[in-house]
Amino acid sequence: MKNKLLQKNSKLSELFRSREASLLLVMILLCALIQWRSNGAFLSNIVITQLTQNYAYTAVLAFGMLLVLLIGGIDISIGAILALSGMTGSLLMRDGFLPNATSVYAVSIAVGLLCGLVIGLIVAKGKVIPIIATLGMQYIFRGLTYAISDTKWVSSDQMLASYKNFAQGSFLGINNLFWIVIIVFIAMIVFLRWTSFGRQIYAAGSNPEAVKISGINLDRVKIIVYSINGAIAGLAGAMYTSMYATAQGNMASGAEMDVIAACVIGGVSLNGGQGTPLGVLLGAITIAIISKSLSLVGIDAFWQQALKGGIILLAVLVNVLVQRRNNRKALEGREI
Amino acid sequence: MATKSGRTIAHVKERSLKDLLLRWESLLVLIFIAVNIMNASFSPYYLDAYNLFTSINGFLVKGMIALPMAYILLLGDIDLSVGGNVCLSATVLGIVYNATNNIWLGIAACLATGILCGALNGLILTKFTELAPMIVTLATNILFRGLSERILGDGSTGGMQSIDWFSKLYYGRVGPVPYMFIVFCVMAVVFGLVMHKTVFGRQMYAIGENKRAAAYAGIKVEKIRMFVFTLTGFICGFAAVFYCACLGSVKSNVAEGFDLEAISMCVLGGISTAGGKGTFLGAIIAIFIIGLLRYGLGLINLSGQTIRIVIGALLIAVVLFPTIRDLIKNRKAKK
Amino acid sequence: MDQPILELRGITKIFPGVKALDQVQFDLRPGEIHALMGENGAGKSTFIKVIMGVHQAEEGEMLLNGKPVHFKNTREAQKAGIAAIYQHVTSYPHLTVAENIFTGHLKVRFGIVQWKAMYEEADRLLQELSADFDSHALMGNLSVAQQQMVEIAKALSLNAKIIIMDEPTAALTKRESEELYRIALKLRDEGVAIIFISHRFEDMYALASRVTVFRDAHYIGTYDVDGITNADLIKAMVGREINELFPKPEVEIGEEILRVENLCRTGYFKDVSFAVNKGEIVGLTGLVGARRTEVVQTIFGAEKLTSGKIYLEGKEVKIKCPSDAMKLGIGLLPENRQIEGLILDWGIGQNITLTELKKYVRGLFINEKLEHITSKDLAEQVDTKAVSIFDKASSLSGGNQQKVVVAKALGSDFKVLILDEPTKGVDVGAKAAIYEIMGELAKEGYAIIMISSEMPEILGMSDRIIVMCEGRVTGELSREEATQEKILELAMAKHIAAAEERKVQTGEE
Amino acid sequence: MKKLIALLLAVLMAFSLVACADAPAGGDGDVTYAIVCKDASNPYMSRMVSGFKTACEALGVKCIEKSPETTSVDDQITIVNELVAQNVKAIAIAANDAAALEATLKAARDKGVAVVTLDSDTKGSQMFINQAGVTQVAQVLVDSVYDMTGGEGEFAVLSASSTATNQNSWIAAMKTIIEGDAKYAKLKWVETVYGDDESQKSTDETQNLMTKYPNLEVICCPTTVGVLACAQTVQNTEGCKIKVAGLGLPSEMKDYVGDDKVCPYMYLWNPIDVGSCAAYAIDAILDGKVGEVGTKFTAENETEYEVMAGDPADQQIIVGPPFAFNGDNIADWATVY
Repeated sequence: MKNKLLQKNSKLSELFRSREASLLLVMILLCALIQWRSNGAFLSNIVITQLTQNYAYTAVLAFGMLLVLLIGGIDISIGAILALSGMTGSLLMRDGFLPNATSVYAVSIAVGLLCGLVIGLIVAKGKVIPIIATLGMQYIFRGLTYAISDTKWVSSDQMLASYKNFAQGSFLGINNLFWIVIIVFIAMIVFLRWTSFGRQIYAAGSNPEAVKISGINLDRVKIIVYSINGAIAGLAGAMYTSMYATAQGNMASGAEMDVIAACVIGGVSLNGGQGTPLGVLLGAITIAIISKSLSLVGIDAFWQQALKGGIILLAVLVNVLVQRRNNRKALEGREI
Repeated sequence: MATKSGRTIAHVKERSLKDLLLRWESLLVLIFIAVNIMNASFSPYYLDAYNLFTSINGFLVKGMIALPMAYILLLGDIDLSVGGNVCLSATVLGIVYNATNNIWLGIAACLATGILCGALNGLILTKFTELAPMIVTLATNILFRGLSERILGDGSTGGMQSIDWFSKLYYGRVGPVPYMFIVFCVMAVVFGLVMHKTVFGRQMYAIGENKRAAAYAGIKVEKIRMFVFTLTGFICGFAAVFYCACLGSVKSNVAEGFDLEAISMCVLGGISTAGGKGTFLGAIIAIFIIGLLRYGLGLINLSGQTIRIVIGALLIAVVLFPTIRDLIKNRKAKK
Repeated sequence: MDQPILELRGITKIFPGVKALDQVQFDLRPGEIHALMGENGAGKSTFIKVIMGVHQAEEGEMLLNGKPVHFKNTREAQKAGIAAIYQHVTSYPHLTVAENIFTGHLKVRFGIVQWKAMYEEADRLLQELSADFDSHALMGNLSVAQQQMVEIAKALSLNAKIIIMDEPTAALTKRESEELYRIALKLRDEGVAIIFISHRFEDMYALASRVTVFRDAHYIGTYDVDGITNADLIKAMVGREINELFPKPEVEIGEEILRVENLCRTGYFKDVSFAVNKGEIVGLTGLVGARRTEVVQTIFGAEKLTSGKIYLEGKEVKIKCPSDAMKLGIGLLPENRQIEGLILDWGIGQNITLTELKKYVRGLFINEKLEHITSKDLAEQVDTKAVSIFDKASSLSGGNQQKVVVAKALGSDFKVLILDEPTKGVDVGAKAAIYEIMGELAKEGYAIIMISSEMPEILGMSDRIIVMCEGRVTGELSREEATQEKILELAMAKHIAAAEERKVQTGEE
Repeated sequence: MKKLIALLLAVLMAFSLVACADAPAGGDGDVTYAIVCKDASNPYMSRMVSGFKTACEALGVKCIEKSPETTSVDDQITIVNELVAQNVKAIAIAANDAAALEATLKAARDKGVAVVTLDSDTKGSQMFINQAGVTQVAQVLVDSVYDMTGGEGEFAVLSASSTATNQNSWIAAMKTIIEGDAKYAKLKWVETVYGDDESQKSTDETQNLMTKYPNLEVICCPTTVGVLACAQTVQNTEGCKIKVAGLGLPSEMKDYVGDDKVCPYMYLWNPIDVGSCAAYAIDAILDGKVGEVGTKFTAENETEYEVMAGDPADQQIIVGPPFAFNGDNIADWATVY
């Protein structure tokens, strides 16, 4: 009985102690600092619009990565999948096979899905450790991107106007690309919280051994998760090419590292089972703010990279220290 | 002591040819031979010793880094910061040399930088054991490279090649054999012996398999991890010296992608990123498979992107090998 | 006689290189509790997994209500009304209790998970089981006993007609076990048939009407519990007779070796003091949550000490990590063998030599020949049931794994040996062997601390008994004065005090 | 097991056969010239290669094209070594570093391989096929900034990465020109930023320049990749009056160049000519037609080039002044390169 009361009371304080809350706090402090250093230029309508538009694809990728990390996997090939799917869509558009923007998006998503499926099969059926499987596939996907494009670009004038305009357009004052982020975000919440498959993903990451004997088909979960992640990377590929109105073989190389950093900052555990879409959204926004604002606040161009690395490191360390403090508090509160 | 059942336990391993053939290393040897046959038959230039050694020299800097990377992976850790470390160490070598005009000071500073960078990784990871090495070294990689960019700005540093002996570190040869190849071989033997024949090596295996059990067996897990990360840093600095001898000029984008390359070599060699598995011989063969395959495919002028696809496919095919092998074993067992 | 609700005939299951089950049979009548017994490695767990569809049998048939069935996976078995509670609790620590109960069969309407309905249903089930926690709690925060209760609630939520419990009492204290008996009997009275797997005879006597015995993957027989003697049953299980269960030799107790004073670890325990002498076996006992394991882990240096002093042979020592402790001569045989004691993927030889590798170094390198011979000797010394020292530790049964852990400790020069639940999950035959070894070690002059939850073991083996309750030492009993009742009273000291306090309070109101 | 091994070998063999089928046989007595680019995915470079290839065909020699994946100098060293091993007669290389290739190129020359550089020069090269003199490029860039600002105002430079040799030397030359002439005293160079030739980073940097400097009038991008991202960003920002100057490929920039567009005019030289000229220069070197400074050779379309002293290459030739693209001619040139 005592136990129950304790839990009810601590709901609110738990909310404050959650990783999301501490991250939000860090974000607000960061914004305030930047706002001050940039003489008030940062929190303007324009900069926020730019931020949401320019980092929309990173955020979308982070949601896909969330799923993969939840089941205890990792995917370092998403940058390559993005490039391959974005390039395929753009090439087909250039050659006139695709009549409208929707079909380009559809093709990119389909290609991404296929890439993800291959990875899922290798990981689930081939029993290959995810980081190795995606390391190998990354070479293949990136190589294919160059091969199908013959190392050429698809340039702005070869793209459909409707495709390019979509990325620049807005609805209800919010940029279309950010609408995609919002939609994926909500879809993720519903999917992970309210569908039984979503719960299976958490279960699979929380205790993969138990899953095997609880009637959940672990292989199926893995294959579907990697496929969804691939499809999301494909979506991001279309977002990227329509946003920048160009498709280049080397696009988004290294994006996976930013995305993983965003997830980890957002409280996703690399061991699986822990992490929420809200945390990931906040993590992605934090990374976007760091990348965007360093030059905005007038930091020397040559300092930026070092600072970015330092800030990511700091964010991760602070998170651990907060977590440790919470644990210690909890222990000290224990009656012996 | 206890009531004996008189049971005796065998202590000599039965060695069967079949087991030997089914080992990962055997597969690698086969691939290695196949790669060489293929290269030699498709390009008449492949077997020219001088050129062959030139090409080997080309991947040995990465190969050197793959040696401690094998240790890191064996421990169940990962280090994505080796590229940044080599870049920063090489930068420091150039800067110190140009400031003092003393190459020895430069080399000392370069090694010190490598050690410091590795120690930083080790310190963070052993003090904050709940952090994943992947994310920490990812951040330090950006940090190291960033520092190099800060130091060099839009310029570069160099001039070391004007010292004849320094340049020879990379370019010098005994007959057709480069000095660096000999250095690499010595390092490989030492690293291999330590990994397989010493207490330290066995302890690394134990940590990679099961950190808790290792600690309960009295192994100083965090001390060893700290040492291996620092060692990796030192080898990065050491490799950076040769790298400087090769390039003679350092910019802040050198050594990019060395991390994944070194990891690929180890993984192909059978050293799993999950820790505790694999042999050093495998890693060494894998270094040469990747390097020579690249060279052979380069000689027949395949484009870089095709080579990339071939290497990715090879990696996937080889890591699928155990699954396929078990599948066949099980089918036979059932019969 | 009733027609069996579940019947299995001629089941054979082969794993690569091993026959895990060889032509075994079993039948279960409606509304009965049927005990399944056998040594570790007899094939009980595999048998359960075959019933549940986790493994597919190579041969044999299974009849449910007289009709042949074949489950391809667990879900099909669950749909047919069979639920299993596995030996190692198979929960999801990051998820809530309710979700753990409903994993695999979440309440879903129009594709949407019905959280409210699930929490309500879960709370109802937990109330039925008189659980003291609610369904919103995180599984990871529960005790083992509470988690077990969640597993039972899960079986109930499936409306199972047949429930299989695999060693449910292994991790429970006596009181908790009794609570489990109550639930099991209640379920039986409601018409559920239960297959109950356990090592403990008391479980069998308290619950079962019939018992089936497996040995070495074979079916030995099925007996009425009332119609078979203890000795016959043991004989059936191990294939030989075991005369003396507690061969405690009389050892002259020598000078003090280890003494701890006022050990504290924030949030875990406080003011723990005791001493152990040469040749003495000190029993450390208490209920789950008494934090006995945490105390010895701290002494061993595996966890950080907040305050307190440790003396070894009269001198104060600082222990920061396990290797410090081992250098000083303190050895720990951890409770969780599979995770802390052994490297399962290694051969038993390498496991045995791991702690003292330096001994085998000649020149710069390990002399493998020497290592192999020594490890073989040590493994034989404790009579490990293995073919070769290259057998993987994971291929051994629990008891033999424990023997390997003991052999590992024998290879080092320890003065103090701490054995944490040395016979947990160990079958009867191996248990006797381990007691025998313990006795021998005491004779050789080791100071031994033995943690155990099993009353007979504590009473039978210890020279002195220290009882803990919720992080504090509540009493110390000599071998002579110790009885089951006294120990239990001390082990529950704080609970009793709390209950009295409550009484006083209500009285005042 | 045997089957498995056989299968693996067969797959490997098949792989190599396919590989072999694609590859041009490198030599067997034939004369082969090779061209090495900065990286695989740069359209400017591929135009240069096509010029080189056409010229090789006209000269009747075989041609190998090789590029590293990224602008890394390591990979270029590997590639040069591979080429030397195949006994190519000559290598034309767009160097990723001004010094790091020296030893490798020297070794190649010791083996009798003719080495020229194009696009980006490096130590160790015999001759640099200079697309346009550094000062010349810097001058037209400064002048277009001067013109677009109307003689006074703020401007910024968006470069590729801080390690891009060409860009760095042009920027340095621009500085010298502006500081050295009172005419440009009213131009205010507010900042140099690096877009790393990535779309996202270039876009960010462009946007940040707009935010930080509300009075900014011109952004000058001496990189064909950066200028594209910059122009696109400026065009997509409503009400932005900033003009974009720089070096760009007409085919990629078609949408943005014109009197009423974000980029009134921009400059570039013909990369096809640069590539072609490199092949003719090699031919002349191997024939011994050129040697001393002051000697001349003819390339495509009877164009005559005079050898000058080079730095850091031994010698250099300059292909031509930068060419201006504007609204009138952009559509025509877009089909060419």
